[in-house]
Amino acid sequence: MEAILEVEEISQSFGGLRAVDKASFSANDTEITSLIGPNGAGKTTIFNIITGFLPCESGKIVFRGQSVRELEPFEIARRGIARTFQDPRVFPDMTVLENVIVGIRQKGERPLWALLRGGRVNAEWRRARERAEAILSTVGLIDRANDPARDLSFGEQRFLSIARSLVGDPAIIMMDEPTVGLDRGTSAKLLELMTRLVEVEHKALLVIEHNMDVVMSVSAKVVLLVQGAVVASGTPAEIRRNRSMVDAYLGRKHAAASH
Amino acid sequence: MDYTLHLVVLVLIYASLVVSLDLLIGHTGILSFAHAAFYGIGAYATASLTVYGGWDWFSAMIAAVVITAAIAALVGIPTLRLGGDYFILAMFGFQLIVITLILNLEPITNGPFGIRNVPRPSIGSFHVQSGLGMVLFIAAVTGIIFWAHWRFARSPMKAMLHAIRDDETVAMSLGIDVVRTKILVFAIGAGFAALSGALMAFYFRYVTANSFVLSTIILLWAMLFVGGSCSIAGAIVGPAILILFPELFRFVGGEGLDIPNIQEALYGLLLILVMIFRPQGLVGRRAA
Amino acid sequence: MKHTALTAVKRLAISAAVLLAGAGAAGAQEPIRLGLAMPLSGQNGEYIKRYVMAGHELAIKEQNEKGGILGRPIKLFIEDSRNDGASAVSALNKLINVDKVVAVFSIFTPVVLPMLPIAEEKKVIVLAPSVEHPDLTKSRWAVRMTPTATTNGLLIAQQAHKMGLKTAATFAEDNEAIRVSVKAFVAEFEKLGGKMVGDETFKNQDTDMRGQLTKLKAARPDALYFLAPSGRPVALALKQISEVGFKPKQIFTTHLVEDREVMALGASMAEGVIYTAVATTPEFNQKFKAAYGYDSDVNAGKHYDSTMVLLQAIQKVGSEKDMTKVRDAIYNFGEYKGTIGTFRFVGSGESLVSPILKIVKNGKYVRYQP
Amino acid sequence: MLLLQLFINGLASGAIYALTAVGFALIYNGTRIFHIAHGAVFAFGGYALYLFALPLGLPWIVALPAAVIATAAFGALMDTLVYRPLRKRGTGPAGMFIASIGALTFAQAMYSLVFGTDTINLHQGGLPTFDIGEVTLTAVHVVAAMVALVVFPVLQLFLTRTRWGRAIRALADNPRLAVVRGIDAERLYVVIFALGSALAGLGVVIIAFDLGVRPDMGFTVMFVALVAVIVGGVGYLPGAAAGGFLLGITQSLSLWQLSGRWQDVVVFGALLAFLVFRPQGIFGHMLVTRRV
Repeated sequence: MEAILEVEEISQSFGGLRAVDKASFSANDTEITSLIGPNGAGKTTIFNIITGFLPCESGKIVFRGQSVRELEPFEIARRGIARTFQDPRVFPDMTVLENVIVGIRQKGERPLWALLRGGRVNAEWRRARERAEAILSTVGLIDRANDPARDLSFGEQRFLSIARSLVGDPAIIMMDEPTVGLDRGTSAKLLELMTRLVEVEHKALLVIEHNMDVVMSVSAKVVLLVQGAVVASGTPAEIRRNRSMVDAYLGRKHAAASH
Repeated sequence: MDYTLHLVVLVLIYASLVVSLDLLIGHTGILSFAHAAFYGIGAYATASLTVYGGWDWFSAMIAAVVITAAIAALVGIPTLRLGGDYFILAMFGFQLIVITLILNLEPITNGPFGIRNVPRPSIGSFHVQSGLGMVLFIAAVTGIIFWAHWRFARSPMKAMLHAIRDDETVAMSLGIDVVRTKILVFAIGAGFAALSGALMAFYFRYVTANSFVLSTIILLWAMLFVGGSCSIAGAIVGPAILILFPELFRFVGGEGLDIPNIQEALYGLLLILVMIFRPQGLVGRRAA
Repeated sequence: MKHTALTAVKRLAISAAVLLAGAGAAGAQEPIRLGLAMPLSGQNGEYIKRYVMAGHELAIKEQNEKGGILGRPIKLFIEDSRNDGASAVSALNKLINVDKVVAVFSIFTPVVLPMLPIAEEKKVIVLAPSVEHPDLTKSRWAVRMTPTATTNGLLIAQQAHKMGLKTAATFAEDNEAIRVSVKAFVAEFEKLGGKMVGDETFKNQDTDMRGQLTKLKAARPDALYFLAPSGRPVALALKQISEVGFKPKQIFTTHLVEDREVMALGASMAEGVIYTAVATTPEFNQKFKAAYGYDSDVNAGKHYDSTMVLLQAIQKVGSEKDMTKVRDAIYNFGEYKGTIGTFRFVGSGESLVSPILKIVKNGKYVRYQP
Repeated sequence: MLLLQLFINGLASGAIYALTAVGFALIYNGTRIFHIAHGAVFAFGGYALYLFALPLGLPWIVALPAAVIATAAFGALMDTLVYRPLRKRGTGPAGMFIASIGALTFAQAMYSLVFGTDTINLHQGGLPTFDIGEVTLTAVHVVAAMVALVVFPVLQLFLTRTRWGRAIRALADNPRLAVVRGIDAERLYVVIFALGSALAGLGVVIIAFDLGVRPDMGFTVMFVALVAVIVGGVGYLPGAAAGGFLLGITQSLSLWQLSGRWQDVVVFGALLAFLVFRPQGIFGHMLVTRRV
């Protein structure tokens, strides 16, 4: 079980305050790794640093043995690091199918190519379409394929955003609070999908999650962040042993959330 | 007759401009306030190369397109990274700079005098004079621009551009090279604008800076959204309405009335009402 | 405002007279159809209606009251060209195709030049008396009747020299006619041994010229020659010259110092300014004032004259069916004693009249005598 | 010496830019509408002042504030008649912009129809001037500077201390958020437009003495304001004011060595360079994280 993504001592500060403080952790192939911690612990910031949306002030980010630290976000995505956002952020005007196809890079996107050989007709397009449909059936949206994305329910949009992230055939998918705002039934479905992605599609998942039950049930590894620093990491079991510490932080968060 | 043909030509030239503006604004979300500038650069390059450089109309036209696209790319590389508001400002500034340069680079532009006697194009032995020939010529070139736009809108390029327009961040996370694509589209749009500029030069045979000022770009925006963005039909309806509407008033009598200002007032009213009752434009589908 | 309202009424009365001419007594005949395409809207609209258009309409009204020409009434068709080539061409095409006019009066370079190719094809005479663009009369269908920008520049330069002014600066709006004047002035002034110490420009619609004026003030020229295309910038410049405390020995400008905008802001500021103008005959001014209730200006005169020249040419030819003949009649008109001096046509549409110098004395515009 | 005078001139015209810019910024930040018609509101103030002062013959002390109030009312009216219906139909910024152009065109044509296109002067001849050393200043500019000195602190107080003020700032930071927080956005918009227009009113009653009143007087001023706002950093009012001054000063100083005909190139060339190398505006704290 070798590490596919290694993060070493990355730091990031906005103005004065340190959002990420020498955070180090790694995510293994075909496993679910969870980032947990109170709000403002820098989880999303770390996502943004890894995917290149925020500059990495110091430290290393190694993906499949290569540094991706200096790359542009789109290059990182092409290397095989996919991500979703807290909001589904689907493209409302496009159909569900188009939303997925957008994620497939094609020659037909190049102006000259588009001009000289109308994209839709050529085989490439057909292949892209088939791939997209396959993915939609994996996430169970195939029968909504031709509806405009704006008509989907919030939960369906979340699934669509995940489908969209899959098309590049990434090695790792980073999900930012995938179950937030979903009812029990839907989040159950989502967990099912996540496990399928790992076991059937052999993906690695890096997940930001607040729901402890989810974390403990599906994760192979849990990383606890506090104020941008990693204070504990290990298997759910090991983290449970650190119960006191977890409660110390997450307990406070739960208390805060309950008001 | 000629009057009608002239109006047809005007509508065609503006339609060709609006359709390239639509590629930038409607499809890619590049809010360009510099389209009039590129239109002007194209017109001046054509006029200058034919009149002073002695080039034939075709080479001049192609050169104008290439030059303009290149300038657009150079301007786009630094500015297209800017956030929306700042990009608008940058384009606004570029527009004013171009006008000033046109007025002062006398050797190339003849300054405020403008360039006269731009040759009419000729195909083989056939010389395109005003009247029907000119209309057909302009219709043909405009057709090419529309065809290209239509092709783009039928290729996977469309989805990619819309992704950039709707959410650049997500687009990047899907592996789309947002900045490069925007620069490319910006250059293409400018190139088309230059083509329209060449048409304008061939038709009027006279280019002068005051055809490419701020009010021109405002008119183009109005045409785009009155017709409806992301819509081929809209790119014709918009210019048609906004050009023919004032012309109607040439036939309104009414002595003692200040017709020009009344027309201006109604024109303004028209814009407001269209936006209130047809926010997606008269034939468009996508709300402005 | 009351003023504008009143004069507007008078103007309309005349416009109406001109437009109804077709139906008038002589109206049994098919009228002779003339067109006018000028920017009637926008910043210069008021000025054009008040003087330029008024000049044409006055001429036509008079002629019609004399029974028109060739026993036929004259009808003037008016179109707004706005200030851009595209609408100017629309206006021209409409006048030619729909109203069937045989000649068109116009003004302003960006409006007139795009008209020429069409005029040439359709054999329609374009009379643009006050357009200064050197290329205008390269067209065989254009007519100009004016002191050109060059002659104005020369005259001022010589005057400055006569007054023993050693250094000079120019302050001008960036437009083509004005550049011609400035170039002519500079060349002549330096030829006469003068020294240029400043050259500043302002843009159309600039309202704050204090920066440029401050700079010129620092250059301490004996003479300041400033030129603008309309009354408002002239008024603003004079105002701001006095505000920044810029006191050159002598200020020179153009006839636009007579514009109402300057009056409205206070002629006192223009006191002592010497400017180029043309000698408008008192008779014409009386006629004009009687008709409109305010004094004429050089453009009113020019455009009145251009109308008369055209009509007399048609008279000579005896018909407006073949405009080529009419055009040649104008081109070979020889001398024409106009309201603003004597024009000379020698085989082209170019006819020059020599400018004179006037000065603002005690708020009055009077002929300048050394 | 010349340099100093130019600098002072820049400051003076900058003060007027700043006044109009802040008015525009209030509206733009709060509503994200490219309120081009602000220019028409501006001109309206000029005509209001003219009407109150000359035909109605009110004393200046009454006419001036009355004109400012009238301008504020007109601005609010424009929001109600033009922008509110658009908001109701969920029109986007582009649609708002086009409608705004429409409103500007309409209003300017109306002014021309009612008052004619001639300049209406409120003051005959040159303005009184003050000499400080070798530097000369016109009364209008001194007044503008003083007004700016008074207005901006007051405005800042209003925005930080009062409930409405805070609401406006909340809206500027994040329009959606403010609505969620249960602030009555519609009423807030009216207040914003009134306030922003009042500032335009302040600007115009000063300018009207210098340049007189014309239908198109708002157009150029309006674009200056627009530029100033963006230079200063959208969403940050003091930035807009600073932007106004900066613009005035650059414009004026650009004349130091070069002829006026290069002014735009200098000013906007500097601006472009500035944007490229410092894309977050002068005070721009905002832009950085916008990407995500």
